[in-house]
Amino acid sequence: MSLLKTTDVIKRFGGLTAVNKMNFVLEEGQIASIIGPNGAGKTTFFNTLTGIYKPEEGAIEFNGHSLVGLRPDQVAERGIARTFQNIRLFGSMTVIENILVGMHTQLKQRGTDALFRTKAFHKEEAEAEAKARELMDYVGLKNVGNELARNLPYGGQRRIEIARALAANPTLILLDEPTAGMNPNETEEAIKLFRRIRDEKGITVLLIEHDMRVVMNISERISVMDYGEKIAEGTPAQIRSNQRVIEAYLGREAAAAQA
Amino acid sequence: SSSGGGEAKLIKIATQSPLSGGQSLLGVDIKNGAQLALEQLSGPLTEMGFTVKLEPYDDQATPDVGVANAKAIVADPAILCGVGHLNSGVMIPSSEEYHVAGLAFVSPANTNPVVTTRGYAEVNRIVGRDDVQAPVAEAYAFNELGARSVYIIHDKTAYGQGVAEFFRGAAEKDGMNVMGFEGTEETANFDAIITPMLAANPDVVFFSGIYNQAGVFFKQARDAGYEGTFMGTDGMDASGLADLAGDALVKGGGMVYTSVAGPASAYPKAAKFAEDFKAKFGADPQPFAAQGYDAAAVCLKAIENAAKAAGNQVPTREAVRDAIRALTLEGITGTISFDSIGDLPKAKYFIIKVNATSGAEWGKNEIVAELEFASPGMGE
Amino acid sequence: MRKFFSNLYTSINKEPWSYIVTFGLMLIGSALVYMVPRSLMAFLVLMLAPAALYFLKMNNRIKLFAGLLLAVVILPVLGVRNIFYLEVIFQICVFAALALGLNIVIGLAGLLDLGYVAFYAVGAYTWAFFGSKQMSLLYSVPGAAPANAPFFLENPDWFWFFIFLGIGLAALAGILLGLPVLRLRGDYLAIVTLGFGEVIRVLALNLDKPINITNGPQGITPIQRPNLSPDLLNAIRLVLEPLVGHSVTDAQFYNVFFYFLALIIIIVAVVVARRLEDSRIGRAWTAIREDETAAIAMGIPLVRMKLMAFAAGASFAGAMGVIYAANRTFVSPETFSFLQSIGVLTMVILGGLGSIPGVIVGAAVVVFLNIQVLQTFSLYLSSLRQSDAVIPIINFAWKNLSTQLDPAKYQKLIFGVILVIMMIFRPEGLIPAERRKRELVGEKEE
Amino acid sequence: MGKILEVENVHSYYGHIHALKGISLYVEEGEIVSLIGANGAGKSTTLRTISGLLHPRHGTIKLDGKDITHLEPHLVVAAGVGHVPEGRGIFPKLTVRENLEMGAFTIDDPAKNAARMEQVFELFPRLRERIDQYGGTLSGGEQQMLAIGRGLMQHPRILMLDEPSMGLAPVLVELIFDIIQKLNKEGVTILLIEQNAQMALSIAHRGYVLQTGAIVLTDSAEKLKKNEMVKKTYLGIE
Amino acid sequence: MNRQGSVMKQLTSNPIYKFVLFPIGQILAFILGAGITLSVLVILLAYIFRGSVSNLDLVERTLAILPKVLIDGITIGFVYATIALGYTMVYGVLEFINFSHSEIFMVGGVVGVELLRYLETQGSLAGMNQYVVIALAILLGMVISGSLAVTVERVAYRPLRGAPRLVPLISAIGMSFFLQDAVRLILGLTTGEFNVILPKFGTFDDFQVFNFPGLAAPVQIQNKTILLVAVTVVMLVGLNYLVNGTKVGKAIRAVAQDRPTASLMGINVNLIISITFLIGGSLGGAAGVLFALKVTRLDPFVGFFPGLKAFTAAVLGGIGNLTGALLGGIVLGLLESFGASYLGIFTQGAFGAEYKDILAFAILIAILIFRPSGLLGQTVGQKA
Ligand SMILES: Nc1ncnc2c1ncn2[C@@H]1O[C@H](COP(=O)(O)OP(=O)(O)OP(=O)(O)O)[C@@H](O)[C@H]1O
Ligand SMILES: Nc1ncnc2c1ncn2[C@@H]1O[C@H](COP(=O)(O)OP(=O)(O)OP(=O)(O)O)[C@@H](O)[C@H]1O
Ligand SMILES: [Mg+2]
Ligand SMILES: [Mg+2]
Repeated sequence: MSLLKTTDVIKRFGGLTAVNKMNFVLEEGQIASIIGPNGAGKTTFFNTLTGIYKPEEGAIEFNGHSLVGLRPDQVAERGIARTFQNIRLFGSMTVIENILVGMHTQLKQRGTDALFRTKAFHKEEAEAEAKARELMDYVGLKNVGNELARNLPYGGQRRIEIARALAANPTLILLDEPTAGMNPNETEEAIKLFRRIRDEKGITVLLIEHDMRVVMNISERISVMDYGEKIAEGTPAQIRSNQRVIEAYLGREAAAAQA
Repeated sequence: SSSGGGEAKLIKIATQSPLSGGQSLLGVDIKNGAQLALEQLSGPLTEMGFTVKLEPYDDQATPDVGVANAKAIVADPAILCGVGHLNSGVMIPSSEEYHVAGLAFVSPANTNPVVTTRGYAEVNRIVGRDDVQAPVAEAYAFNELGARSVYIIHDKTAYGQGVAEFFRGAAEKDGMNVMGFEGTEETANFDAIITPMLAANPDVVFFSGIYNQAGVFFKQARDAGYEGTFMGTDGMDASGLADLAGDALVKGGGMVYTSVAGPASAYPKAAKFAEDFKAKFGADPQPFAAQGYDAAAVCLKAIENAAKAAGNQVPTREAVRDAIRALTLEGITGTISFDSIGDLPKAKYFIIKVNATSGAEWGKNEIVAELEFASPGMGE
Repeated sequence: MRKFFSNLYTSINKEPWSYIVTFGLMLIGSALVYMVPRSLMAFLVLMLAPAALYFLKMNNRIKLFAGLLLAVVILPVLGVRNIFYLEVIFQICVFAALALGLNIVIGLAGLLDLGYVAFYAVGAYTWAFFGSKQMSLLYSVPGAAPANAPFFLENPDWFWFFIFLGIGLAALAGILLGLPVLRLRGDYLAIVTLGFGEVIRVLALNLDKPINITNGPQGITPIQRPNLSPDLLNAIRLVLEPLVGHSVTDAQFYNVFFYFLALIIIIVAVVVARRLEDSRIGRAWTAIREDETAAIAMGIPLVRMKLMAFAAGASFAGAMGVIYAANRTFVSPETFSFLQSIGVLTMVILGGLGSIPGVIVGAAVVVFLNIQVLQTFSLYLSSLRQSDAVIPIINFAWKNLSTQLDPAKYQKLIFGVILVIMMIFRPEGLIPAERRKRELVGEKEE
Repeated sequence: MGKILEVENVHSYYGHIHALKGISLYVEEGEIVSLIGANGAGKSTTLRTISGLLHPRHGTIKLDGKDITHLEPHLVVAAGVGHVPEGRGIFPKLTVRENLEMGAFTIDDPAKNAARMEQVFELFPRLRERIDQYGGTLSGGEQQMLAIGRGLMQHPRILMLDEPSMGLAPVLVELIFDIIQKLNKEGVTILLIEQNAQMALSIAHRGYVLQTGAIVLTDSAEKLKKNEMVKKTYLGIE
Repeated sequence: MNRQGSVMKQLTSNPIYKFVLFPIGQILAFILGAGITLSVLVILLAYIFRGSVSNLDLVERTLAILPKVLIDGITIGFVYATIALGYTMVYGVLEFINFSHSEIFMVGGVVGVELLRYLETQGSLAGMNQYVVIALAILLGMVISGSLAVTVERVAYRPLRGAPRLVPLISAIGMSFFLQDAVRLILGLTTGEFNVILPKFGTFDDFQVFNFPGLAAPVQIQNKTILLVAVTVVMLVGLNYLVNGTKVGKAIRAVAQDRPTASLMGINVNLIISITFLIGGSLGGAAGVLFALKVTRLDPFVGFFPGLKAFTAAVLGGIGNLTGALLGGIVLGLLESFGASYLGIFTQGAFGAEYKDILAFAILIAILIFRPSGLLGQTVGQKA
């Protein structure tokens, strides 16, 4: 059974069909990418998966259960974590607090525990903080735990977002242009990080990217969208040589550079 | 608990009323009335070597502030007597403090029965009670005007609603048809109340509240075509009413109101008061300004009596408190004395017909009936 | 200027100065108030003591001891000597509790609530109804109550139970209000809560018919107070009366009693607010405030968390409402006007949105301004007017000041100006929340 | 050819954060100058300081020799400086057309504006397809196109671009760099920030390297491309 | 399909249609819609309760006052609407509740009435054309209130740009207290009291009588109501044009959405904000004079409740949307009027006019539940 499977998903905005009959399958443990021209519907597809938008038609199955009609928090609870194209951190919370918020679904404490500061509460908080620090290390953030998230530079904020998503202990992580605004060196490190997330934590990774160095480098499978539809799918090598993809998306030079 | 002494020979009288905010119109003039009294009547005390001062407190028409002020007042040993409040809602909790401290207060405006029915020795008032004033007005409407249907409107204050309820009770007893009973906090646009009222077309519209609300209502109701008689309570006793309502007061069935204080013609002193007041403060006195004056007069006289009894020493609060109850005084609003719970034993009620169409003509109003009623005491 | 103060602060914020200053203030303040009980300055000096206690570095045990000494011994003694101070402090406590509750709703969860006193009203009217004679007056016209009606509850000690009932009912009201409207954002929520506040007030004003539940504008009185054990009181008298210097009546004891009660509520409120803030729930609230979409994508159930904030905030107000009704033995709709809600909001923001010590200080400042500083100031001016004093240089006799310029009438004006000035010069509040402070220090951390 | 823009010893702060620690740079008329640097180096802050969104605490900024250090942004714009900001700054509740019109706010020449808009649509046909859609609902890349298009509508003499290729599909990245060169040929001076330093330096005349708020290196683009440190840190070439 | 589309497009881009006909059409549609809905509702209720209550003429009584109730509702609705326009203007740009707008409105009214009183003492009031007089009063109110609003912005709000959202709110509340008492002070010093009473002049109090076939009694509308409606509609049309059809309007909208970027477009943000306050304030001033004409008495505290209602109306209509503000006002006015007039009749006096606010707020909540951003507000969701 595949981890995620969508059948004929349609999402419209007024007259515009942003996602059109998307059939998409993701196997557990894969690293896969979605690429496509600007405005192809990639982000909208993510939003439909995570419950921010309700699809007009179609089915979404995750782990064998339907996600259609669930609220975003319920989707998150079922094990899908995400980052956003335009970074959305809790700017005036510290880095650690951001990650702790990511752990929301993982913590067992209830209001009464918090009020009476039970042993279990203290234990859980201590563990959570330790885990948060671990995650900071994991994504390569050092000594910024008490810094306000908004005061970090762009690259650092991207890392917090990933750490926050990981904190939810997800089965699947959705990354929307995670390396945008990073320089080549930072991108290099990010690629390594995505690999480790899959290899060490066993989390399935699905990402949207425009940086072909990332996409071609780590994807086991690439799906290409254009005008809401999936126009191609395959391994990096297949996609690189797909004429339609070259024309609509890669451009001659880029294709040449990658070849 | 507290005794006189403190600073040598200094005596203070406190006032508490709203000096800021929307109700300050009346509150300020209570204070001004008291101030005028102090200036005109503190002579005997000054001659005895006392310095008399007024301490005006602003209760902001809110119970919290009133109570806090009350505690500040009782904590000042120089204060021997007080004048206030405007709102029964502030008076009732504040007077708990006066009661504990044995500090006498004379209310110039609170007509809510509860103010005195608690039986506190410290609480007095020089105005009538809702449960008397209203039946007087009703009797006049039923017997003299021959009204058989009435529409009652009040201002949703303890005062206005209290009078209105008693009016309704009396009207129902007489078999009058009470066609409507509405409370409203509106001060500007009365359309929504006037429309059903017009449809019912009652013989009399009884408005219990304060003139600056009622005046606007009367004008709008007349403009809309109401032809019957307007009636009101002592809250209407202000020249401003005629400024606001203009000829709406004399058109159709005209307008009458009840009052505990007659107009100038009933009390020569009142005319002089109005003159002095205007000279000093630059404006006509509002309702309850004269009562403020009289309340302060009661305080001064009682302090004087108590001080004499104490051999020209600053008297105790308890002595002043008891002196008030023993007192009889010719005030500008009538003869003042108190029964065992602090009410006027017999209050005079006037029915006054309005002939004025502007504030300047307010003196043209005439007394059409003069009645005296005993206080109903502690309860039914 | 600013530099001078920060230098001063650093130089006294170390041993032994911190101890000397704090205890010095306590000692001098107490002595001053004891000797001149009506002096505003004396009281202000005394009030600096808790501030010093809070700000200066000292051994925590000693801090606790000093705090207890101040709250349990000094203030009650001085308060009984001058009952007004106890009232000031009681009101500060009442409003601080309200401000703490509102702070949860606005400061933590970011939901602008303009009708907060509605919950206070729920608490107050709950006890007012059951703790009075209102039950037997259900069918009588307001104002015409028979004086001999019995109290509904024979034993006023039910009061203790009603504190909890008040908490419960207020929280329930919070949830009922929240359910339909929490989908709304920002100012839409503000206007609906404002409406709700008005609805509760209008109900209090009008539910005297068809059945007389609230007694309308007349308000409900008398309301019972819990019993105080006479033996206990006599025992305390033995110690207290010599300290105070005069005999202490039962009524004065009640003042002390309510002061302690309010103090306890404040302490509970602070602890609850602190603990909630420092937990999964508090973090979820902050996250919602910062970015709802991101928060919900992290698995935070928006509606449930917001309802929780409403309920938690409301419950403090409910408890305080019950205590308030018993303290005043009277409630009427005037106490629950829209302006009160605005007042509490002002305290929260003036003190520092989201900051627990901040909102307490905010409450203290506003109460102080309202019932002491401005009052005293205008009394002073009005006594000038009654005296023969003359302004020296321009040779202007106070007596001739137009009565229209009577300062007593312009407290609100002054208050308004103070609000504007405070916001301009200290927009982050008197004691900004840690979060905001950190933001300002920024790079210095770690 | 003279110095159109001169920045001298500029210090900028965000509250207490000292973001620019004495930046000095200049741009000559007709040049393409590129700023490169790691995340948080202060590149965007430099542009914000030039356009007046942020006022420096010390230092001066001159345009054509005239001091513009303390001018408000709208006056800097009026003097001919265009700024396509980081994060795009799209007006979310204005349509695509209105957003573009905002770019030409200070230019009262309807015919010329219409012609410019037509040019923008030719460059980015996608924008024409979305012409009546609200800016806030565009996809990330579409917003980026819109931001650049709006910059073009401004007719600036000097155009400052903050990471214009971010979030764009590879075809469009090529296009953007073409556009920049074409504009430059038409006489527009360009100050460019790019993470894609390789491409930036290949079209630029000169470049500056920023590190934690200070300029650590400046040279012609050619030489910078060959500089070991630049190669290692910013071009990803070991 | 396509041709039709382009015809529509042509029509909608015609300024007369866009700024005059369309909004007026919307207002008419809403007045009719809300009026008819409510009327049908009360008539139905009257029939249902006819038998169950003692007075048998319930249906007749309901019908007898219905036209008047409708007119009352629309009148007060337009009063709210005029104030709401000013709120919405300022909210649209700064996204904050300008609490002191109530006072700016009050000042406009007071100034207008003082002018009339001055003319009266000069003896020239009676001799002048009533429309010239009222136009003068409105103009003066607009000038004073507009400049006051600009000053208030300068002093109390501008220093707070960039502070958290609630800070200017508190500053506005402070300003509101200040203005109330400042006006009281000035009035007190000059006239000795603070009631401001409109002198009687012209024929504004008279009624226009309309006879409709089928109605028992003629419908009467006061002249001042007609004036109020006319001026408000003119204000709306002008404003709509200004905001949506001019360059200044576009700048206002840009500043509202993103101040730094707006400044990068060459827009003088401070100037635009001042202009917005000027417009909002002068609308408030005009509203104040019209309000004074309607109710005949003002005092320094009179702005508070209408201000609150107007803000509610603005929210109901979809805050930031001008036509919405007007519609919100009308809907609120109608609800209040129906509530106040019929609650008492239907419940036999058990619940009366005093519950009108509760009814209005209940319906406000209901509307917001179904349209969380108001009647005409659109949700332009930021993308995730
Ligand atoms: N709320 C909305 N209303 C109307 N149209 C929308 C809305 N959201 C997205 N769209 C349109 O749907 C299309 C798909 O947008 P989406 O954000 O999914 O693109 P994308 O593939 O993520 O593009 P990019 O690579 O530029 O981020 C775009 O053309 C966009 O304009
Ligand atoms: N609004 C702000 N408040 C506080 N600090 C800020 C703010 N904006 C930027 N900073 C800080 O200023 C420094 C410079 O930031 P700037 O945005 O100029 O960097 P940059 O070189 O453009 O980086 P990037 O490549 O991430 O865009 C960084 O340390 C950043 O954290
Ligand atoms: Mg996208
Ligand atoms: Mg940058």
